[in-house]
Amino acid sequence: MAADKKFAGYLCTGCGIGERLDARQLSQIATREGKMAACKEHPMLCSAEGVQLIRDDIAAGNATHIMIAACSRRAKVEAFSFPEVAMSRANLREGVIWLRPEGDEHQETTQEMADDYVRMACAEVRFMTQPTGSGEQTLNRSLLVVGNGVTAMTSALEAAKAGYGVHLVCDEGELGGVYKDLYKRVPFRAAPVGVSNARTAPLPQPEEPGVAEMIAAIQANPRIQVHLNAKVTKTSGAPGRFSADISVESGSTVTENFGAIVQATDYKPYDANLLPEFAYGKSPDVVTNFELERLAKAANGGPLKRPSDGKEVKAVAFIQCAGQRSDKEGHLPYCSGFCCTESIKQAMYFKAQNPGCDATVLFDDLRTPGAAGEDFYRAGQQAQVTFSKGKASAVDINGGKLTVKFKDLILDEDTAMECDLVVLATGQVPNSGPDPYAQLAVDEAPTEEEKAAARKALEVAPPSILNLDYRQGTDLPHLKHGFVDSHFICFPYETRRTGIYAAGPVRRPMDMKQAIDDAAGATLKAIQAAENAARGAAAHPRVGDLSYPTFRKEGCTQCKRCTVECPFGAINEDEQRYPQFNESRCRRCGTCMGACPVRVISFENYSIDSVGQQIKAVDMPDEFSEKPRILALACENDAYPALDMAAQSGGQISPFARVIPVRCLGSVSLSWITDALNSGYDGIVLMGCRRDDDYQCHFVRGSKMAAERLSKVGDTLQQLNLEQERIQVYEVAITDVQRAPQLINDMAATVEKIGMSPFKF
Amino acid sequence: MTEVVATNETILVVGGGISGMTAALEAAETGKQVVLVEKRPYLGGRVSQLYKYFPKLCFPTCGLEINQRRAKMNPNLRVLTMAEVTGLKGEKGNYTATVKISPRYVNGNCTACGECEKAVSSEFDDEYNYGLGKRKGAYLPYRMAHPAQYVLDPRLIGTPEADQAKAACKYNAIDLDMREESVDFPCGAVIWATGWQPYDAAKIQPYGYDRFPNVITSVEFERLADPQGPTGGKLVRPSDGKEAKKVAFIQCAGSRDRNHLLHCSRICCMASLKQCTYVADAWGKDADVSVYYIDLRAIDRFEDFYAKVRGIEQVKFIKSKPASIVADKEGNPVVHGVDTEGYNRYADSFDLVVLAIGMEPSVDQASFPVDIVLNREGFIEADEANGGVFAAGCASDALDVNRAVQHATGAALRAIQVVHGAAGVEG
Amino acid sequence: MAKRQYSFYPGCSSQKGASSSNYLVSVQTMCEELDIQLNEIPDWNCCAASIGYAGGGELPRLTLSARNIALSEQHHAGQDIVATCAACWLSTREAAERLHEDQSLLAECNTALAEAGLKLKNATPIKHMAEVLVEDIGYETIAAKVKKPLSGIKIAGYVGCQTNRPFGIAGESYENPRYLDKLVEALGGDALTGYEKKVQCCGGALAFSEPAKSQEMVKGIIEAAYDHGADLIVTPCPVCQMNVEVYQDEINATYGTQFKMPVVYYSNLMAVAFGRSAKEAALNAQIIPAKALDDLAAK
Amino acid sequence: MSDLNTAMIERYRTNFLKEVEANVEEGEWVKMCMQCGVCSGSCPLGKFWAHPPQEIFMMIRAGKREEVLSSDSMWMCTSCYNCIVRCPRELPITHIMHGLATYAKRLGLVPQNQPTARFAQMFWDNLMKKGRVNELKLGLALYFMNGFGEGVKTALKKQKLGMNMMKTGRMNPMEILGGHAVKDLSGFQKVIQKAQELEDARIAQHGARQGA
Repeated sequence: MAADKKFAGYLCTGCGIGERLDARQLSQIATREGKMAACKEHPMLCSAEGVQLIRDDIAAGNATHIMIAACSRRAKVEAFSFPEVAMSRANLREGVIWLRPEGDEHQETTQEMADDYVRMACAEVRFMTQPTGSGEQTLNRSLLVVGNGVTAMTSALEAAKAGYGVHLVCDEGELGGVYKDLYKRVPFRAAPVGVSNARTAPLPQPEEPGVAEMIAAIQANPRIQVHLNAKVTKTSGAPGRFSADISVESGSTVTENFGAIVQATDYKPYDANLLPEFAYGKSPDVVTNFELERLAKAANGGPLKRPSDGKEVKAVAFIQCAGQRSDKEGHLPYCSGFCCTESIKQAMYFKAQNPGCDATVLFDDLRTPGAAGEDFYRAGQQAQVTFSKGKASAVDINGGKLTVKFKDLILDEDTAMECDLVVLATGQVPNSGPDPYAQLAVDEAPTEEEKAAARKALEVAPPSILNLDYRQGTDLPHLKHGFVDSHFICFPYETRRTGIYAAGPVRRPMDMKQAIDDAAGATLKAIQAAENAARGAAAHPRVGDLSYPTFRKEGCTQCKRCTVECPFGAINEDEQRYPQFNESRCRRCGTCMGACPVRVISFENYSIDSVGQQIKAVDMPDEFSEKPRILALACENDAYPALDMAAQSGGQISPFARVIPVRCLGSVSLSWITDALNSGYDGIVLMGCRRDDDYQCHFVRGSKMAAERLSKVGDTLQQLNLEQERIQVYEVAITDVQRAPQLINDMAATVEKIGMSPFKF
Repeated sequence: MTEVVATNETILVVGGGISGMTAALEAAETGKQVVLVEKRPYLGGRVSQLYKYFPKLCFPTCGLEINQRRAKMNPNLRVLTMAEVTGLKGEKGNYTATVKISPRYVNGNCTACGECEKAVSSEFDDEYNYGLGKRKGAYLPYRMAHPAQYVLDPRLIGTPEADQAKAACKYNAIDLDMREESVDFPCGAVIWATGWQPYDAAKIQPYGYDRFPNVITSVEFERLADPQGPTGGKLVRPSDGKEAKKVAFIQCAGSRDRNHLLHCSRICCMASLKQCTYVADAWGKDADVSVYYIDLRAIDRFEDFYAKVRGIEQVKFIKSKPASIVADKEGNPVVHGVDTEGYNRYADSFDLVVLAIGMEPSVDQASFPVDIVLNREGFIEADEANGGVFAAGCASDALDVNRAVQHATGAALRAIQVVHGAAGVEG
Repeated sequence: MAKRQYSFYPGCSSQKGASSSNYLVSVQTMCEELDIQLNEIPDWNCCAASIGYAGGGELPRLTLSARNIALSEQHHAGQDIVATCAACWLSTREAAERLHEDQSLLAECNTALAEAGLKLKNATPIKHMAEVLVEDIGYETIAAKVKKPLSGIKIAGYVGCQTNRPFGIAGESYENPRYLDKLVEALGGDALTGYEKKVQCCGGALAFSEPAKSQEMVKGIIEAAYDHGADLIVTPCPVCQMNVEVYQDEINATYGTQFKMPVVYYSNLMAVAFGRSAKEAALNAQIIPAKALDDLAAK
Repeated sequence: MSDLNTAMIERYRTNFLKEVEANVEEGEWVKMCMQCGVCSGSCPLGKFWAHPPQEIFMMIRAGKREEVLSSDSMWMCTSCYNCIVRCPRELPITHIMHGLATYAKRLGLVPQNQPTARFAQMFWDNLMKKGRVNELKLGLALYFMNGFGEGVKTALKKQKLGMNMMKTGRMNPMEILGGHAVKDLSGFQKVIQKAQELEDARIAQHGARQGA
């Protein structure tokens, strides 16, 4: 198709474009300068009729590359959808007439602005090819699920139910994981319809854990193959073509291929030995919530006995947040989210068996959210569990008894209670592998103590779980506290290793019910990744994008910038240290392209040229014209929509600005900057997303990488002896509707102050 | 007449809020045919009315932009707005849905150029701003609304203004003859994502929401804080426009209360912590914030955010469910109660009181068009008896956005399992 | 139209020569106008109000009310019990509900009643007169009977506690009940709907044992009425009426105030509005005369 | 200290909560308190309570038996029912307060000269005599509650009030001689007597109330 390119331009004169701008001139520019074979005008191009006009040209083979000059690329997307051809769009409505005031005094510059956008769109499309996928794609309807517990088992069962095959890798001798010893589980439901709101209403009680049933279902399922006492010793490939070595203790290893991977390795119980103040380890009658389940299981409905002397427990105290919600050395800073309901349940074990037994829960905030949660709190109260808002400070051993010292926060006094058994509600420690960026964290730590902390994390790094054969490390990157969670509130399954999804408590602390829901979600994403890989389509956020990065080998200097900077660790290196892009691992952000100092990396529809030529296409008035040119490179996810919305709400922008949307600031090549400066632009504004710990960059590190690269652009300016102010890099949010245009206008003001660039040729 | 192309392998998603959008998009991006039915004229639901998300304090419109792009680009997804499911017959793998579509009086020709809005004059309460502001009778519900297509308020129909609007449109986008219509189409599985609504604050009589203008709800406060909101983001109080520097947040307003909602609405604690930062950011040292709570439920990693807000010296936390609110002569709400940590009585006067209002399911138990297993709070429980109908997000429980999306993604899988069955992919 | 019949529980304080005997007089006048026939429960006893608990304890206290209900069921089968005193109504209705939800208590209670050959079925609705007016008669009917509208008379509706909580009048809120305001409006009066002390406690029986504490609260109740420019306060409860009216001298002495705020019953208002004489309206029993009503009655 | 008190201490040892659940009117609902404090904030005489209702519940849980039972807090209850209607967990707080007061009285732990306790007793005795309350005698008894001298003072102070009441026919001096009464007085007294016995028996022997 690229063989004989047919360029066609289309100009919409609706929405005031025709009234505000000289349409004939725009068409002429498209054909004469923009090299469009023709430029057809239509009073309402997005109408059925207008769209048909374009369709006919495509059908007739007269258009393989089309330039649409109309509204923003964010508008009328459904109407202007021609997947079979390459398309660029000149933003004349939001980008020009809505951002510029009417009136003769503005007419000339506004028209020039529109002229340039048409030139730029023509240039862009000339250097685009409609992508068709890499041809590397394969469909593999099989998932690798790693983990022992309820989360992993749920994932396996849900995948099988959807028609997928599963290899379930469990590193223990039996399935069940952390919930193996569960006696009962916290009820999944609230009271049903019809139950009154009276204090006497019957409420859900602790229920059968259902773990055994799950294991049976797994064993009975022909689609699921379980590997016990097994580890994943090597994972290579990409979505659609993952290959994993599964090795069992006995030493044998099998290699299997997968479409995608779910890591559901749950959590490790917190090590209570770190809580000497509560006499754990000193008295056998101080146990963790995990150990209590075993006692309950052993008692099996009979009296719960003290480990020390086997006497029936007559008084038990639960210490909530044991080693949690605390910044003490060795404690967990977070709340594990499941301990409140677990303790209520366990207190009810004692009450169910002997109502005379005193069961007291010492809590700070009792956290039982939702409908089921609050009903279960009530159920515990109905069972006459005592809830005291108090902070336990110590557990003393005196003879056969234990004394819990605590501050009663309600009665505001230091006090103590005697009991036979103390249960420590300890938390969840994510069972994740080593953070691939642990070393990076050390290097990037701003302060000394943060450096020290990072170094410590590096030292105590856990063993690998996935053993990824990736350039950027063996496991999923951590977000915080060792959890391999997504950073995005709206996208909990946004993963930094394409095709590999974390599920359950390894992602964030959660109870069993949420882990089961989470397993289903992660499994869907894994299935989706496999299906998309089969089509060669990108995963979130550039869903369905068929383009992929390629490079000119002869030009490559094997500098490895691309393999280092890829935010998703998608790029490996072959034996000669050339990049291997692993298309289906790629998220199409273009950070590699931006990173490449020799400009050899490009996408079919997004390349050094597709942007570079737009920059060059702009008509550059001479130094004395008093018409500076300001280049704005704006992130298409946030800054560009902000400018569109500014246009919608009557914002104004300097007529000298030329805005180009980029996939991510990380894709910005320094060559664009130098070219722009050399061709006489007077100022350059770069607008990317927030890049700190609360980063908003949808490609994780893209914006950060760009900022680092651009920090060196000062040298370039010096070489050209241009003022540093001529280039500004900003973090811009989608809500910066007033600010975004202002930043551009500020640059215009700066240029007015420091004068035009001498580089106008 | 609206045509809907569908088969028994189609997935019907009811509700176009964050949960419904997510379920629909995840299914469509897995290659399934999806019909998304939304009652409002636009997608995004309540999330589109939030200023910021906790705990990142990022902007919901950011994720919405991406989801809207996903929706625009995906050929597997069909969106019906101003539409409601009124009937659902059949069984798992083989349903027939009946959908009522209310007239928008604006067709797909609309370019959102805004001429009709300029042509009309009368104004109505702005639903998008919970009635805190006004909008025209021809309107784009909000700036980022998708579909980017205007709406004509039915109250305009039959008035000269309707004709003025029609006359102002160059693109034949305004069709005053549109009528309510009802369409039937098949589907194999249904994802019920009808979300939540704020509990009626007027029912919490001791707090006088119905009597004191300076007692407002947390959802209203979001609109006040939003620069796109009715006050341009200025934190001023309704009665007299006075700057709201001394602000009280009252937790469990309607939640955890046998007189109102029995359940814990989960989000309110975090929402108030987030809104504390709005006040602190707006007034700095002059901010004076009190949070009255029973249990501060900053669950799991949200604890980090709680710690962060506790670090703001202008914010104090009082463990107490306030007994009542009265207004003084200046219209300042005075909050009465007892601080249960040490039992100190208080009668604190504020510029503004924000009720951290509870979440209730937006579909009441009586009006489900299909038999479905509910709990006593009206949330849908996962149950075999629901056949091919699966809840997503807040239709299933009081959830924050992150959990709602998580839940909706799982719901997409369960729906896909059903249509795979219908398609014989399974086995 | 046939008269409505109720089994009537007047209560100790409304007996002749007792503190709210005027209440009974005006209620009888009111009922004549509204075609209501009150059949007094024969040989009723005291309900122990909300203060009897310490002497009696739970079961004896409940049994007091049980006896009244049993007598009513025996002599006025099928008639709803109606009380004019808030405390009487509350104790009786509360006892009925308690005995309904706790069958063992009911059994004990009947064992006790058997001593006097009584038995409690406990199936009789127990109403306050305000409920009868609002729910059985209705504002419209009442308005229709008005001969002398209370035009221009500013009236603060002081609902108090026990007709309002925990049971209250159907459709009313605990914090802002409007039934007195609606009654006043039905009678053509000027209801001070913004009166914020309408549900403030007056101290109840503690007016006797803790006078200072009680009077401090009563002061607030009267002050607020003055703030709203009230000519008088209207109440549905004998304890409220007594506590708010009769201690004004003492309050003035303690606080240096000059209170002289008339406090009347809704039945006083109605009797006057229905065109009956000051005597029939029992206005002569006001310690602080309700001049506005006296004048109207005299017209 | 009464025998019953000693017996109860013996029976429940450390667990005051159980004692309350078993012996105090509606005491079994103390367990439902979720410590929000709305009751304490809603009480009109709250500022006079040494321990507002929720604190009393917490003290019960903490086993502060003496402090609770000999406290005069629950005697401050005016029975306004604000706490009951606002309680999110449906605790019958007013009744529990009455119950605690009654129980404290049974055990002989009421603070000396607690005015409401004494007035409540007078009221009860008064109504027991005739089956109906005799306001005049009750009033006089009240005045003379703290001895004759005090009584005369109070009586004089209240003279105007009394005169007012008499003038308006709302107090009748003749009540001093007899006054209103139920006809079947003996039947009435037998019934209440019986109820008293049943309750005393119940508490004295097994303690546990049904439903507790």
